[in-house]
Amino acid sequence: MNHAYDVSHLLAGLMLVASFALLYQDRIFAVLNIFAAQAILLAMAVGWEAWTQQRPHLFITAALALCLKGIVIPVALHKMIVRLGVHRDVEQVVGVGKTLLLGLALTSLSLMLVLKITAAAESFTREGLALALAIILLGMLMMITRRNAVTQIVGFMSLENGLILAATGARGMPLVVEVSVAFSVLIALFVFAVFVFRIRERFDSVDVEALENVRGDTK
Amino acid sequence: MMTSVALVIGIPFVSATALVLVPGYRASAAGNVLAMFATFISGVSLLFVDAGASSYFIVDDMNILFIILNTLVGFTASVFSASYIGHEIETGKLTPLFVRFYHAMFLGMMGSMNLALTANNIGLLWVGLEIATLITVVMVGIYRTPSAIEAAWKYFILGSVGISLAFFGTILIYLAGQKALGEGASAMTWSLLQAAAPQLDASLLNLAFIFLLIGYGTKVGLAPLHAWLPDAHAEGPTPISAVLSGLLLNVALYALLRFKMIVSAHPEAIDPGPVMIVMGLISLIFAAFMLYQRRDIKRLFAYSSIEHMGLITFAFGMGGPLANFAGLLHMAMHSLTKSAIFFAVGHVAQAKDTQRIAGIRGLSVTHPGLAIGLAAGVFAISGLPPFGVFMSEFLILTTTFARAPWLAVLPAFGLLVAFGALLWRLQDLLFGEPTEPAHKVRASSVPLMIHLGLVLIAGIYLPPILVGWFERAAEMLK
Amino acid sequence: MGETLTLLFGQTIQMFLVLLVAPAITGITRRTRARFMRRQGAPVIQPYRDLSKLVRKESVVAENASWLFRSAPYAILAFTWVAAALVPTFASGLMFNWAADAVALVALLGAARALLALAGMDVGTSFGGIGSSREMMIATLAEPAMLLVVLTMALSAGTTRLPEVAEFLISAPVTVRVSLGLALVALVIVALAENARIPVDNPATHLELTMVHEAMVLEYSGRHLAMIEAAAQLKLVLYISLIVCLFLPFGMAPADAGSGAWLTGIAAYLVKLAFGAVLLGVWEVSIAKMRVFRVGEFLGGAFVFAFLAILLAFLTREVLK
Amino acid sequence: MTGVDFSAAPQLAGLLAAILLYGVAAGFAAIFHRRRGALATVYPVCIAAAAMAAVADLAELIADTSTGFRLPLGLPIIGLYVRLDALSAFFGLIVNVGVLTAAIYGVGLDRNRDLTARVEPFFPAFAVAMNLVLLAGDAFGFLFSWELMSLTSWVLVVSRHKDADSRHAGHVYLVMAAIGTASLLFAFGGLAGAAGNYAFDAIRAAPPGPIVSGLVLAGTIFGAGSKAGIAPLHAWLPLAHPAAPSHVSALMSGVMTKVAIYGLIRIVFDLLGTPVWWWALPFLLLGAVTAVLGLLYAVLDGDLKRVLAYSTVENIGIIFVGLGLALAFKASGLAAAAAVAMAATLLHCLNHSWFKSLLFLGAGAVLHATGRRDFGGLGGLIHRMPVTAALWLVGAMSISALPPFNGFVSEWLLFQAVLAGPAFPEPVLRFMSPAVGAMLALAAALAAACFVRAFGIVYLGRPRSSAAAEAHETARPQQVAMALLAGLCLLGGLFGGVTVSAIQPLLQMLAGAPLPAAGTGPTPFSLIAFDAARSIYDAPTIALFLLISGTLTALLVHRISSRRTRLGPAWDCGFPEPSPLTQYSASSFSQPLRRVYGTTLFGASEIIDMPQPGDSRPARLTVRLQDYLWELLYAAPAAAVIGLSERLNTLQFLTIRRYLMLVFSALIVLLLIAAVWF
Repeated sequence: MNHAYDVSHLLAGLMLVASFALLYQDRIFAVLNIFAAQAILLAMAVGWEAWTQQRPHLFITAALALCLKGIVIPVALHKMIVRLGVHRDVEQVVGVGKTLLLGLALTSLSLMLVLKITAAAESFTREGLALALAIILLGMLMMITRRNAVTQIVGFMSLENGLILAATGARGMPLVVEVSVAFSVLIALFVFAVFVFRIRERFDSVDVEALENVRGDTK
Repeated sequence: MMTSVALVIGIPFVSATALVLVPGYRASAAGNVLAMFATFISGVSLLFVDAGASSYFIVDDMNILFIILNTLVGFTASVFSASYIGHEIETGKLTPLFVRFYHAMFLGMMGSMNLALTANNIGLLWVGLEIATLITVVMVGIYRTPSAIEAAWKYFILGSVGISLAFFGTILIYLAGQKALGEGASAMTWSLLQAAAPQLDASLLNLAFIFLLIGYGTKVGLAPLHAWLPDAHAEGPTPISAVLSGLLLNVALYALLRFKMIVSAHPEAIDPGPVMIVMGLISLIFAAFMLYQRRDIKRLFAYSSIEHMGLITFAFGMGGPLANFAGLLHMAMHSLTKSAIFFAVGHVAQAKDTQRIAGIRGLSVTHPGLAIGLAAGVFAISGLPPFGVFMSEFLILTTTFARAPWLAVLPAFGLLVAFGALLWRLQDLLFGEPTEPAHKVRASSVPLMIHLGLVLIAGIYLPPILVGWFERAAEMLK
Repeated sequence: MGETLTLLFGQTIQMFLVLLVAPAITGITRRTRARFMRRQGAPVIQPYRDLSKLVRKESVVAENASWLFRSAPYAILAFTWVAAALVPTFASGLMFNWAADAVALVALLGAARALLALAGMDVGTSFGGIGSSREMMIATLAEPAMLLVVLTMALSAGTTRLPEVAEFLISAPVTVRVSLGLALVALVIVALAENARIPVDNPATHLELTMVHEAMVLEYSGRHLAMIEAAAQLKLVLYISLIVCLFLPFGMAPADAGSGAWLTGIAAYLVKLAFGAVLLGVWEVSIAKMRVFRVGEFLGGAFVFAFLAILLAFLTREVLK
Repeated sequence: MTGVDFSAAPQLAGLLAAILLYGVAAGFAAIFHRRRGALATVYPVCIAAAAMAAVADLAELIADTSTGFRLPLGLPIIGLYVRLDALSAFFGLIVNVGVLTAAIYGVGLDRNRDLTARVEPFFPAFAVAMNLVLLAGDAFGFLFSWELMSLTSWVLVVSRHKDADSRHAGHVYLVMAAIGTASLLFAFGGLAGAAGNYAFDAIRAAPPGPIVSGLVLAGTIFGAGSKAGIAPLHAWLPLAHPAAPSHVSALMSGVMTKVAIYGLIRIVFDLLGTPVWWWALPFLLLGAVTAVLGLLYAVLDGDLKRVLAYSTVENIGIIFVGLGLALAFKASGLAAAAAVAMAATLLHCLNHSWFKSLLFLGAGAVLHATGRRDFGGLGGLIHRMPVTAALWLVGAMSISALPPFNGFVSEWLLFQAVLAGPAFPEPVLRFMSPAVGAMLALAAALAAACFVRAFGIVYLGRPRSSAAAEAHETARPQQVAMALLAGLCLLGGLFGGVTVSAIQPLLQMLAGAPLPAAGTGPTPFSLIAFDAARSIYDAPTIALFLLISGTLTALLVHRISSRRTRLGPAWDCGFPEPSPLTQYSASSFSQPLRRVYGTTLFGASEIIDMPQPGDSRPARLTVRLQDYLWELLYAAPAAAVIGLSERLNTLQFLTIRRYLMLVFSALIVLLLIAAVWF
C-alpha cells in the first residue's frame, strides 16, 4: 500500500514539474507537447489511483484524459495554429525568470496552506492536495503571464488537470464528479472551438489582444 | 416532494430538447412560454408538499422561495422574450434558426438553475450552476457582433476559471467531510454536512471557503471578480440580461450561502462574516462610482446589479436575524426589480434604436407609460418608497448602525453615491427635448407591470407566509 | 372708576403733550445751532409755522404715485405717535403703557421706517431709491443696537415694560454700572442715526447726494410733507425722552402718585427735553458729517457697545440681584 | 390593538377620510391625465379634503385625545402604527391650511399656459405624504412617508422638465433628500437599538444611552435639518423651491419645511428622553448663523422667488434658535422659560407657513402676469395689480416682524425667551443667549431691509420691462387664496394670545409647563410671557391706538388743510428722467448692504467698465458674488466623486488577462491571509 502512495505521489510530482516546464517554455509547439505529456502523466496517475483504490470506473477518467487532453486537443490546436498562422513564439508578459520565481512562491504557499491541515487527515490529503493545488495555481499563473490565446487555453487545461488530480485523489468521491469534469471539459472544448472559429471569422489572429480593441463602454 | 422537484427540473430540460426539433420560431417561442408556465406551476406546487431532503435533492425554507422566484421570473422573462426576440428578427439582428436555439437554451438555462437550487448534493449544485453559466455564455454571444463575442469570450474565460476554483472548493469540502461522514455520496450531501459541521476538519473548511468564495463569487459578480458582468449584460439580448441579473447572480449567491452555513456552523473555522463584509463593501462602493461614467444604459444597470450584490453580501456578512432577513428580502426584491428594469430598458432600446444614454431623451414626452415604468424601477432599486427595496435597505442600515455605527456609514455612502448617478441618468432619459426616433413599443409590458406590482405590494405589505420563510432561513443563516 | 378716568386722562395728556411739544424741541435745536454759528436763527416756534403753512398749501403728487404714497404719511405719523405715547415721560404707570414693551416700541418705529422707505421708492425716482436704500442700510445696524440697548435695560430691571424699568431706575441705589454706561453711549449713537442727525445725516442739507432722510421725502409736499415732518419731530422727542427717562429719571411721578405729582413731573420733563435739545444742537455744530459708507463703521460701533452692554448685563446680573 | 373604534376618535377618522380623499384625487388625476375636464376637478377635491383635514386637526389640537392604532402593514411583526396627538395635529393644521390655500390658488391656474398634467396628479399625493409623516407612529412609517414626500415634491420640482435649471435643481434636491433620509435612518437605528424596536412607543419606553443619543441627535439635526434648510445644508432649497410651480413652492417653503421641524421636535423632544444642556448648542449655533446668513443671501439676490426661498432659510434659523432655547431651558429645569421659547417656536412655524405661502402665491401671480421673476424686469405692479400688491404688502410686513402682524408675535416671544438667559446654570449658555439675541436682532432688521427692497422693486416705482407694463391683475381664486392668508396674518398678529391658549396642552407636553393664561392680563387678548408684571404685548390695544391716532390726524388735517391736490410729473430735484431704467435697481438698492456685509462673507466685488470719452458704448457695472459654502460643501465633493469615478473607470477597459490577474490576486490574498492567520 505504501508504494502505491509513493507512485501516485511521484506522478503528481512529475505533473508539477510539467507545469513548471509549461511556464518555462516559450515556443508554442513545445508548449503543446509538454501539455500533452502532462495530460498523459495525469492519465497514468488517475489509472494508478483506479487500480489502488479498486475503483475501476476511474479508468474512464484516465482514458478520457489520455485521449482527449493527451492526443486530440494538442493535435487540434497544432493544426489550428498552422492554419491560422499564429506566430509561433509566445509573447510573455513577465520574463521567464520572474515567472518561475512566482511559480516557486505559489508552490510553497500551497504547501504552507496544506501543512496546516491536521495530520490526522489521510496522508494523500496532505501531499497530494499540496501538489494539486500547486498545479492549479501554476495553471492560473500561466494564463495571466501569456498573451496568446492558445497558451491561455493550455494554461486553463493544465489547471483542469490539477483539479482532476485532486478529485481522483480524494478517496471515494462519487463518479458524478469525474463525469461532470469530463462533461465540462467537453463543453469547454466545444465552446472554445466555436469561439476560436468565430474569432477566426472576425479577426486575423487568435491573439486575445486583438479582441480587446472592441472596448466595453467607449465614450 | 420528489415529483414536483422532478417536474421543476425536468419540464425545462425535456421541452428544451423538444424545442430544438420544433421548426418555426413562433412555435418555439410559444413552447417556451408554455413550458415556463408549467414550470412555474410546479414550482408553486412545492408550497403544498412538505419540505424534506433526499440524498440528491432538498426542499427547505432556504430554497423554496428562490425556486418559486426563479420559475416566476423565468416565466415572465419567457413572455417578454417571445415578443422581444420577434422584434429582433424583424430588425434582422437574429435569424429564425438562432431564435429557435435561443428558446431552447433559455429553457436549458432555467432547468439547470432549478437543478442548482434544488440540489442537496454539492456536486450537483456545482453542475447545475456550470451548465447555466455555459449556456448563458453562448446566449451572450448570440448576436455575433465583435463586441458581443468579446463579451462572451470574457465571460467564458472568467467563468471557467470560476468554475474550476469552485470545483476545487467542492473537493475540499468533500475531503473535509470524508472523515466524519465516511467515503461516498454522503460526504457530499449538504444536509448531512450541515448536520455534522462541527466535526469537520476546520482548516480544510477554511481553504474550501476561500475557493468557493472566489469561485462562486465570480458568478455573483463581486468586485474585483466582476469584470465579465457589465459586458455580458450589455451585449446579450435584453431578456438574458434580465435573467442574468435577476436570477443567475442570486443562484450563485445562494450556493455561497449554503456553504457559509456549513462553515459558520463550525466553531474553529474562519468567520465568513468579515470577509463577506469587506468584499461586499468593495463591490458596493466600486460599482457606485463606476455608475457615473456609463454611457450605455444596460451597462449602467449591470453595474447597479454589482452594487446591490455587494450590499446583499454585506448584509449576510453582518449576520444576525434582522440583517439576514433584510439580505434575503433584498435578494428577492432586487431580482424582481432589476429584471423589471431590464424589461423596461429593452422597450426603451427598441423604441429608440439605441442603448446609448446620450441618444435617449425626453421619454416622459414620447413614451409616458414607459417613462413611468422606468422611473418606478429606478426609484425602486434606489430604495425609495413605496417599493420593497426600501424596507430591506431600511433594515440593513438601521440594524448596522445600531450594532456598529461607524461601519454603517460605508454602505450608506455607497448607496448615496449610486443614487446620485442613477438619478442623474434617469433625469437625462426622461426629461428634455425628445430625441428621434420614437417608435411605438412592441414588446409586451405585462411582465414589467407584474414585477413592479409585486415589488410595490412587498413594500407595503409582506404576507406572513413569506415572512415565515425569511425568518426561518435567516435563522438557518445565523 | 375715577381712578381709571384719571389714568386715562393722564394717558391722553401724554399723547397730546408729546405731539404739541415736538416742534418746539426741533426749534430749540435749530436755534441753538444758529446761535453757535453766530446767526440770529429762526425763533423757536418757527417749526409750528412751517407745519401750519405746509398743511394749508396744496400738495403736488407725481402722476405715477400710488395709493401707498398718499396714505403712507398718515400711517407713519400714527406709528410714531403711538410709540411716543408709550414711552414713559412725566409719569410712569399711565393707563395704557402696559400695552407694549421695549421690544414692541422698537418694532413700531421699525414699521414707521419701513413705510417711509417704501414711500420713498414709490414714485420711482433715483433720489427716492438712494434715500430708501441708505435708510435701510443704516437701520440694519441701528435697529439691532437699539434692541440690544432696551434689552439691557430690561435685563437689569428684570422686565421689558418701560415704566417698570423707569421705576426700577428711580428706586434702585445709585451705583455706577458699566453696562448701563455702554448702553447709554450706544443709545445716543442710535438716536443720532435714527433722527437723521449729524454725523450720520444732515437735516438741513440741500446737497442731494449726501441726503438720506431728505432724499426719501423729496417727492412730498403740502400736508403729506407736514405729516412726515411732524413724525420726524415726534421721533426726536421720543428718543430724547427715552434717554432722559432711562438715564436721568429724577422728577418723574411714580405710578401711585396722584395727578398733583404730575404737574411737577411735566415740568421736570419739559426741562429735561429742552436740555436734551440744546445738547443736541451743541453736538451738531461741533462735528462734521461723515461719508455715507463710513456710517457703517460708526453704527457698527454702536452695535458693539450695545452688545458689550448686554453681555456685561448678563454676566453681572446675579451680582445685582 | 389592530382595530380602532373610530366613533371614539372622530378626529383621526376625519383625518384619514381626508387623506383618502386626497388619494382619490391623485389617482383620478393620474388616470385621466390627458383629460382637461377631469384635471379641473382635482383642486376642488383637494380644497374639500384640506378643509376637512384642517378641521379634524384643529379639533384634535383642542381636545388632545391622542389616539392611534396598529395595522398589519409595513415592517413584518412590528407592523405599522398610526397615531394622532396634539403635536401631529398642530403641524397637521399648518400642512392642511397651506394645502387649502395652495389648492384655492390652483383652481385659478390657467390650463393653457401652465403645464398642469405633470403637476395635478402629484399635488394631492404630496399632501398625502406630508399628512402621513405626521400620522406615522413608527420609524418605518415615518421614513416611508418622509421619502414619499421628497419623491412627490421632486416630480413637482422637475415639472418644467425642458429647462435645464429645474432639472439640476431636481437632481440636487433629491440627492440631498436621500442624504438626509440616510442620516435619519441612522438616527432611528440608534433609537431602535439592535433589538429593533421601531415603534415610537417602544422607543419612548427605552430611550438610548448618552453616547448613542448624541449620535441620534447628530443624525436627526443633519437629516431633518437638511430638509428644513438649515445652513450649511440649505443649498438645495433656493434651487428647488423656486423651480416648482408657485403654489407648490408655497407648499414646499411654507409647509414642507415645517414637517421637517415636526420630525425634529418629535425625535428630540419626544423620543430621545430627558435632554442634556449641550444638546442645545448645535441648535443655537446653527440657528443664529442661518438666520443672518439666509437673509444676507436674500438681500443680495436678484430673483423674486429665490429671495423668498432664502428668507425661508432665515426663518428656519429663527425656529432652530427657538428650539435650542427651549431645549436648554428644559434641560436646565426652567420650565416656564422653556414654555416661552417653545411657544415662540411653534407660533413662528405657524406664522411662517402663512406669510411665506402668501408671499410665494403673490410671486406666482407676478410671474404669471409678467413672465418675469428677476427684479430687473419688474416694477410698478402696484398700479396694474393693486389687490396682489396690497396683500403682498401685508405678507412683507408680517415677515419683517412689524406690528400689528403675526410675524412680530413670535419674534416678541423669542426675545422674551432670550431675556431669561441669565438664569442658565451653564456659563456657555449664559454667554450664548445674548449673542443669539444680537444675531436675531440683526436678522430682524435685515428682514425689513430685504422685504422693503423686494416690495419696492417689484410693485413700486415704474415698470422696468414691457411685460411688467402690460401686467394684468391675477385671477379671482388666486386673490381669494392670498386674501385668506393675509387675513390669517392679521388675525394671528392681533390675537396671538388666543393662539397660545390653544396650544397650551402642547406646551405642557413639550416644555413641561404652559404659558400664563390670557385671562391674567389687563385684557383677555394680551399675550403674556412669564407673568403680567414682567412682559405683556397687547396687540389689539396697540392696533386701537394706531387706528385712533391715524384717524385723528387724518380728520384734523382734512379739517384745517386745503384738500387741494395737483398731479404733476415727479420732481426729483428738477431732473425727472423719462427712462424707468434710471430708477434705483435691486442691485443698486442692495449696494450699501453689499458694501457693509458682502465684502467678507461673499467676496463681493464690483467691476466698473467706463468707456472713454467719445465712446458711445454704455458704461457697465458688474457685481460678482461668491457662494463659498456652495463651492466648499457641494461643488467640491461632487467634483471629487466625478474625478474618482473617472480614475476608477479605467478598470472598465482592461484586457481579459488583467481581469484574470485581478481574480488570481484576490485568491492569493485570501490564501495568504488563511496561511498567516489560521
